[in-house]
Amino acid sequence: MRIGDAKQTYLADEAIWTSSTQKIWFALLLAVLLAFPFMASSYLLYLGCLVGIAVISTTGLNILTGYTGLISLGQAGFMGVGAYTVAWLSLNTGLPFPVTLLAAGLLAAAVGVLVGLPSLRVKGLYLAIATLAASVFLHFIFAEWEPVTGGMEGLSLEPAHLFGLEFRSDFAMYFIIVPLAVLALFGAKNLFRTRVGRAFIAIRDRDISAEILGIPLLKYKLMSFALSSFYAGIAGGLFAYFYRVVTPESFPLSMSIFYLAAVIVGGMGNLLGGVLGAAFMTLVPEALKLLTAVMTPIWPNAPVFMSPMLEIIFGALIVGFLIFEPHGLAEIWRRVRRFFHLWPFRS
Amino acid sequence: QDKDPIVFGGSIPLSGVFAFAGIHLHAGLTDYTNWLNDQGGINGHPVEYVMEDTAYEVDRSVAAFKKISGNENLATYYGDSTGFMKAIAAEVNEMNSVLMSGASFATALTNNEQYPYQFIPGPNYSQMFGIILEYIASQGEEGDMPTVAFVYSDTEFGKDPIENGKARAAELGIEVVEEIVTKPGSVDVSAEVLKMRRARPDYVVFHGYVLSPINEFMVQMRQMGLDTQFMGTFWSSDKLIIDKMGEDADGYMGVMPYNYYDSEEGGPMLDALRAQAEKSDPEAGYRPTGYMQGWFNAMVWTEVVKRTLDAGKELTGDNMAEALASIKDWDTGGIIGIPVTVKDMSFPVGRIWRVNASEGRYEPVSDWIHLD
Amino acid sequence: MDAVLEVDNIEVVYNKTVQVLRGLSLRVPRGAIVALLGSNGAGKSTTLKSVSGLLSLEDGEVTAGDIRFNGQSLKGRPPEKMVRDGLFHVMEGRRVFEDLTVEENLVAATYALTGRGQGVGGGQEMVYDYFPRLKERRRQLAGYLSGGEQQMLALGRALIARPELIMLDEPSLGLAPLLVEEIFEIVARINREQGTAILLVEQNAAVSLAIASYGYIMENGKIVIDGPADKLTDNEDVREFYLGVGGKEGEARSYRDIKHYKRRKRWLS
Amino acid sequence: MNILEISQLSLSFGGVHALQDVSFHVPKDTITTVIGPNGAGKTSLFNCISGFYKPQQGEIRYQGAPLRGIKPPKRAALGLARTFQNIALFRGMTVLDNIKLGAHVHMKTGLLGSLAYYGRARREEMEIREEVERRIIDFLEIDHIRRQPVASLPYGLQKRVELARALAMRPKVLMLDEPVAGMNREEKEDMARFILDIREEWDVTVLMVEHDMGMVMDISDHIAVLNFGQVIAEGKPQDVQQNPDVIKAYLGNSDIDDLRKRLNPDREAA
Amino acid sequence: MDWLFFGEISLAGLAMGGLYALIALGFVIIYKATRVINFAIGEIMMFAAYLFLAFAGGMEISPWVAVPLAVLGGALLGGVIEKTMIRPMLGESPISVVMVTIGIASILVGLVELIWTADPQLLPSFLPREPVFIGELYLAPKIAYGFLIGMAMLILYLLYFRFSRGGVALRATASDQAAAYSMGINVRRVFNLAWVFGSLAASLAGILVAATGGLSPQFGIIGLSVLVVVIVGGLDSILGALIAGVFIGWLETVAGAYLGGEYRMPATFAVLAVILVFKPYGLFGTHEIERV
Ligand SMILES: Nc1ncnc2c1ncn2[C@@H]1O[C@H](COP(=O)(O)OP(=O)(O)OP(=O)(O)O)[C@@H](O)[C@H]1O
Ligand SMILES: Nc1ncnc2c1ncn2[C@@H]1O[C@H](COP(=O)(O)OP(=O)(O)OP(=O)(O)O)[C@@H](O)[C@H]1O
Ligand SMILES: [Mg+2]
Ligand SMILES: [Mg+2]
Repeated sequence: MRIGDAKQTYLADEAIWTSSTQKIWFALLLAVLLAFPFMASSYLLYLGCLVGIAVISTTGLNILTGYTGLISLGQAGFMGVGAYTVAWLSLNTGLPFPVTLLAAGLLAAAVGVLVGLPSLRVKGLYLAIATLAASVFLHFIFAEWEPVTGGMEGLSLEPAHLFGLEFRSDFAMYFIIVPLAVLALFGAKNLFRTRVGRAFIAIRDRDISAEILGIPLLKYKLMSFALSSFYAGIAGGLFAYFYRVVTPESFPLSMSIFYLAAVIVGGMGNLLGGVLGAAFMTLVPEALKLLTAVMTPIWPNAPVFMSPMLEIIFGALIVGFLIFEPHGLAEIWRRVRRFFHLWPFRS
Repeated sequence: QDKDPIVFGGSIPLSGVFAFAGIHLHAGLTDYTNWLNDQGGINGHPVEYVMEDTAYEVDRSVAAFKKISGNENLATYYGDSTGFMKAIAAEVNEMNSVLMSGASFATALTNNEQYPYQFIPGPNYSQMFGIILEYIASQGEEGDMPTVAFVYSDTEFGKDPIENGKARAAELGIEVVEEIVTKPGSVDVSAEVLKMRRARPDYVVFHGYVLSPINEFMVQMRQMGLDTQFMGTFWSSDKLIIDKMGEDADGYMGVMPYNYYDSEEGGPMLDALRAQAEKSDPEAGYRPTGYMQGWFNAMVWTEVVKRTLDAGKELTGDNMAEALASIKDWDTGGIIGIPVTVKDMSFPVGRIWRVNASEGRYEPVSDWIHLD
Repeated sequence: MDAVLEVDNIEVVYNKTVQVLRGLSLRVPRGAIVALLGSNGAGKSTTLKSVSGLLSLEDGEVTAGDIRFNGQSLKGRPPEKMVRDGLFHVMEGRRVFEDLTVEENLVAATYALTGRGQGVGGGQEMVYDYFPRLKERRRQLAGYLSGGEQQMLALGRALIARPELIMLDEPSLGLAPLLVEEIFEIVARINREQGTAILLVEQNAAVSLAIASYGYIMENGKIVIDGPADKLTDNEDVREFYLGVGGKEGEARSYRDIKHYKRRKRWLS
Repeated sequence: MNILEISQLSLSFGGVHALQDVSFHVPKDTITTVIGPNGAGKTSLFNCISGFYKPQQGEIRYQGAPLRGIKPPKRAALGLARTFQNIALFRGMTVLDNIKLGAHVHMKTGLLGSLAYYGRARREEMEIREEVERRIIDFLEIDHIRRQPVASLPYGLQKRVELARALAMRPKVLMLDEPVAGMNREEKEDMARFILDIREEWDVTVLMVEHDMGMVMDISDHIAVLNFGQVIAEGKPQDVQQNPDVIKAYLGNSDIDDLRKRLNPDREAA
Repeated sequence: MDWLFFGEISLAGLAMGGLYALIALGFVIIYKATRVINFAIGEIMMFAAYLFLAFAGGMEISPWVAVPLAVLGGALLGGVIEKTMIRPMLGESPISVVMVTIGIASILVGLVELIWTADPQLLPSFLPREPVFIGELYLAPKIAYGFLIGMAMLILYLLYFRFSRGGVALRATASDQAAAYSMGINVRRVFNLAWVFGSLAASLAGILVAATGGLSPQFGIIGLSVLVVVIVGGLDSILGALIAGVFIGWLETVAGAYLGGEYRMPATFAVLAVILVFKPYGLFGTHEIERV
């Protein structure tokens, strides 16, 4: 049971954490994130990094789709732009990773703006398919522009480096990826307690009224596209450093669907939802494999039988969650929390 | 047995686009491991085979590798795709403790500088094209060479050998009269067939497919009255083609480095394989080429590990790569019909087989071809 | 008198958490016009939705009590079935099909006649008779109609369905005074000519009490006062809070000199 | 002085003439009301002023300068604020955020500032918060709901939040489209009081569309009547109320006793 | 320029386009009633094709019985999916429902792998194998007959929705479910029928496409490439599906033949982009009402 705190100033009232309980929880979370790589197996570490990358990209897509209401199936394409930028720069210039990542974000943002241009007229699912078109073009460019992208072969790159330090292992990459993910979340959180974020939500809820109330639609839609693709570009750049190889097939359409699913299953227009969704989509297939591992000793043929089963279960989980709670995991989380807040006094 | 086990790992595509092969790869690897343990393992070390399903997705394959290599003391590993082999290369190179091979015959993997610890359990795709083209050349004569068309899928897999293949064709004086790229899998190819109708190649080489659209090309081109000879590379030369196409498959040719399960060839290892397959699943009958590939993979691993241990060395990546490179005129006990020698981390050997539809199987039409 | 609709002590909860109706009862005699008044958020629309079964679409649930239409309990009956049985709900906020033309909106309403063995023809002409303006706009998308025109269309759809009971949720919302009169006259006419009973939810208390024979006033999910329309019109609280007639003199209060404090309602004390 | 001058405005959609040659003025610091039958073009007129509809002909002058060519957001920045006939609140936001959104045009923070929430961005947010709290939330008596999502509010309060949002736009002309539709007498009285107070305390001209004649006649200084897209009368409330054209097209006889007789002949007879 | 070749290519493209149109019809019918793009259409097609395989291949039922049986099976599947997984989502935002269809796609793929294994398959041939000549132009028999069957079905649908109340009920439901209920429209039934008839069209298309292109658990991807068609035609227009289907089929084939297979997708998506700039709701799609 928590008791509300009285606020002295508006600043305190608008802070991200409005109670000391929340601050303690957050500090604890940071501590866990920090300790994690020292305790986790290489596999868990790898998954941690993957989730981190997914969180960045999902948060980006959430800004665009969840908060601004512009459904996009182009996220994988934008990530590809980021990944190729990093790969090309690190091969051809040897710049350190902060520079290459920034460049990846910016180039992806520029492409995002280009793709967003029709969004003033094209809406809803039509827009979603238009962004799908963008990702088809991007894939085409990745595959065919050989001198720059290495064609179907793709590009292999050196590990990320800074001040002579090389980030070769997953352990090292973790310390790039996770801080960036946290930063990305903070940025988004700030965004939605200020002017620009409110404008995004307004456009999502009622675009025409928003315009009459003083929000230039095209400018803000493009801004949302830019920011979202910036996040995607960073995530793509990290992806490149993480796997150290980039090919056109690294960014298939199914990846865009993956991120859209993460946003929706997590809870559209909810940052925590994005995090939960990214973790869910990344980890559940892995977790399901534990089932197979449990069964194999008893039944050697289990892997063959179980893999279609896992596909069925995974699909059923998505369907089931959405039927049970169409507003996503974030809403389920909120319910759980409310339960504990009221806990001793629940009837 | 109290010696430490030797661990074979694998990222195996039991679901997804490549599942049709993955299931048999898995069976081949499993059966070989069981057989080997029945023989007493490797120098008394038992062998364990640890795998995970990947759905043929690179990130899941990588996850499986991290998980397995984290939990086990891995010696060798089976990778399910070219993408995975490339993605994991940096890590494998740094680990210097695992030797890797797998389902990919990608040409790039024979680049020893970039992929020092990865090998190909057969010829790479370019070498397969080489073998096919050599066969085609042998059917013509100076100045009157047959013409050929390449049909391949718009994927990394599909495009892999095309440049090299064209270069090799030019060397042999074979004209490539048409080149067709399609999406993989279920597509309508009527328009492409129309192009073939004009190009009139003597040979069509398919690459990057399993079944469709090979059947459509063959049926439609024959309907048009063309008497083209159709050929394909490893993954396009399974018995599946006969099972699914029936009579229409007659005369189709494939390049295959291993003997087919139901071929008339024999040999101690091939017999052992058949016996083990029969034992593990009496119902299954014929075992596809994926099974042979899995089995052969594990055979090579065993040979490499054994050579390394015999030399009194640790199972590091470098030592195992060295042991692999030392394989020369190796008798595979009938899996491959002639003694084989490793070159650039691959086994550049193969044979052309032809479908006899009424018998329902492939029959050899060439000698074993060992590229040098 | 025989009642076409009886609502007995119902309770309604939204989202399994918010209770909106707390033991509400009312009845609509056959062929009568009954008004249901109440402040915003009192639960008037919720009452209608519980009757027509549309509540379930909004995650609401009738947790107690019973509703009977023509003597039969409506529990578990799907909403479209009730419409076909003659219970038509004209929803708050008009709810015309915006992407359909006026004419297609009327066609959609003919589904209410399913299974009644009546032809579907003729209805449209009747609607155009009542609302000539709709005829001019028959091929226009309903989404582009003005607010008033949309309200006419919503009523027109009810006419097509030839129901036994129409539940009207704020039909005068956003209508010009002349049109309010017109529409209420039409409502009265439908009631008279076709014997259709009408349950009328309204903010415009003056007109509704003028047309209705009986009235209920609800606050906070229950009926606080009810009676024949004339009686209600004379009730002091009703006069003050619903009719805007101040003091004993019966003079209409001016909006210019509204007191900045408010008198407590008697029924709340 | 007239803050808005509308001259010979025409607007049509396909064959529908929403506005035809409409001309009238809105004197500064008045409450001016536009009335007229449904579909007369009142909302369309607002939309023309807001810039959402582009009239085919005619001109709107605001503070002496023509508005043509100015995009809607810019018009909002110039002080043309409004509410909407069908409540257009942003359902995904709290009451407070909805109101703050109204102040959008008066803030400057860009994307980077927003992401960082530091320095000017934060200062600006605080200033707006303070202004909203002091001048609007207290004034409209909505402090108890500021943290609630608007979707869960009763209708009357939603209308009040819309008004609050319009006030946050620091309007010079406040356009209210049917501010008391769907309200009961009590709530209407509250709203009327707010409108009167706003005019007095905020130095704002109110331009209103409303069908509730009781309120319109009581609080308006100036009334224009539209019918079929044309102005059929203009003037003081009493004058308009007497105008036979207006009665015929719009008001009806509005005698409740007479109406009662017509609606309920049986009961009257009994 | 070789006009004969161009003619033949075009003809092949148009015929393939007919099948695209039929798939697009599956999307359109469901979208019309529910405002949801059904991402599982491809998988429903696949399922029906496997059913046909089981009937005609496995049980050796005559293809002329097996086709209708499999098509009905696919339609039934659509109905069951609607009833169990879509109906509980009534009233939720379309995008959540779209996500549910993506989950359904995954379930169907798993089911197919479980029942029929992951091996690629060919359908028993049931269409005449003699080449079809139109004048001098050669046309592969499978696509020629596929085209005819597909068109017949499309025109049937088109006529039904032109001349019956059904279309109105569908659109009314899509526009406002609660209001549709209050008109006496059985919204659940409309949803169900939309899924049944959408799946019916898709199933027929699935069998016809699989008959030319082969079948595997990845078959469903074709559904995604047909999205271009529905967007160009307009998500809720049957006529649009027909015209855009034929057009995109033609364009894709011609681009593939003259530029190379890797240009098929970019070419159609380029056309999509251009069309959306000028017609944001496709060629025949309903414009969203924009008012305040
Ligand atoms: N779908 C819903 N979910 C949760 N609460 C709801 C829902 N619909 C209505 N409510 C709440 O129920 C209460 C009664 O609402 P209702 O719409 O029935 O009132 P009303 O009397 O019709 O008011 P109005 O005059 O504004 O139409 C309100 O407090 C409202 O917030
Ligand atoms: N975007 C549009 N497209 C087509 N017709 C329109 C559009 N907007 C308005 N109209 C038409 O213009 C006319 C005027 O509409 P408007 O909404 O301005 O009326 P109004 O005076 O506000 O009516 P009400 O009092 O009912 O709100 C109506 O006939 C309406 O159908
Ligand atoms: Mg209500
Ligand atoms: Mg209006």
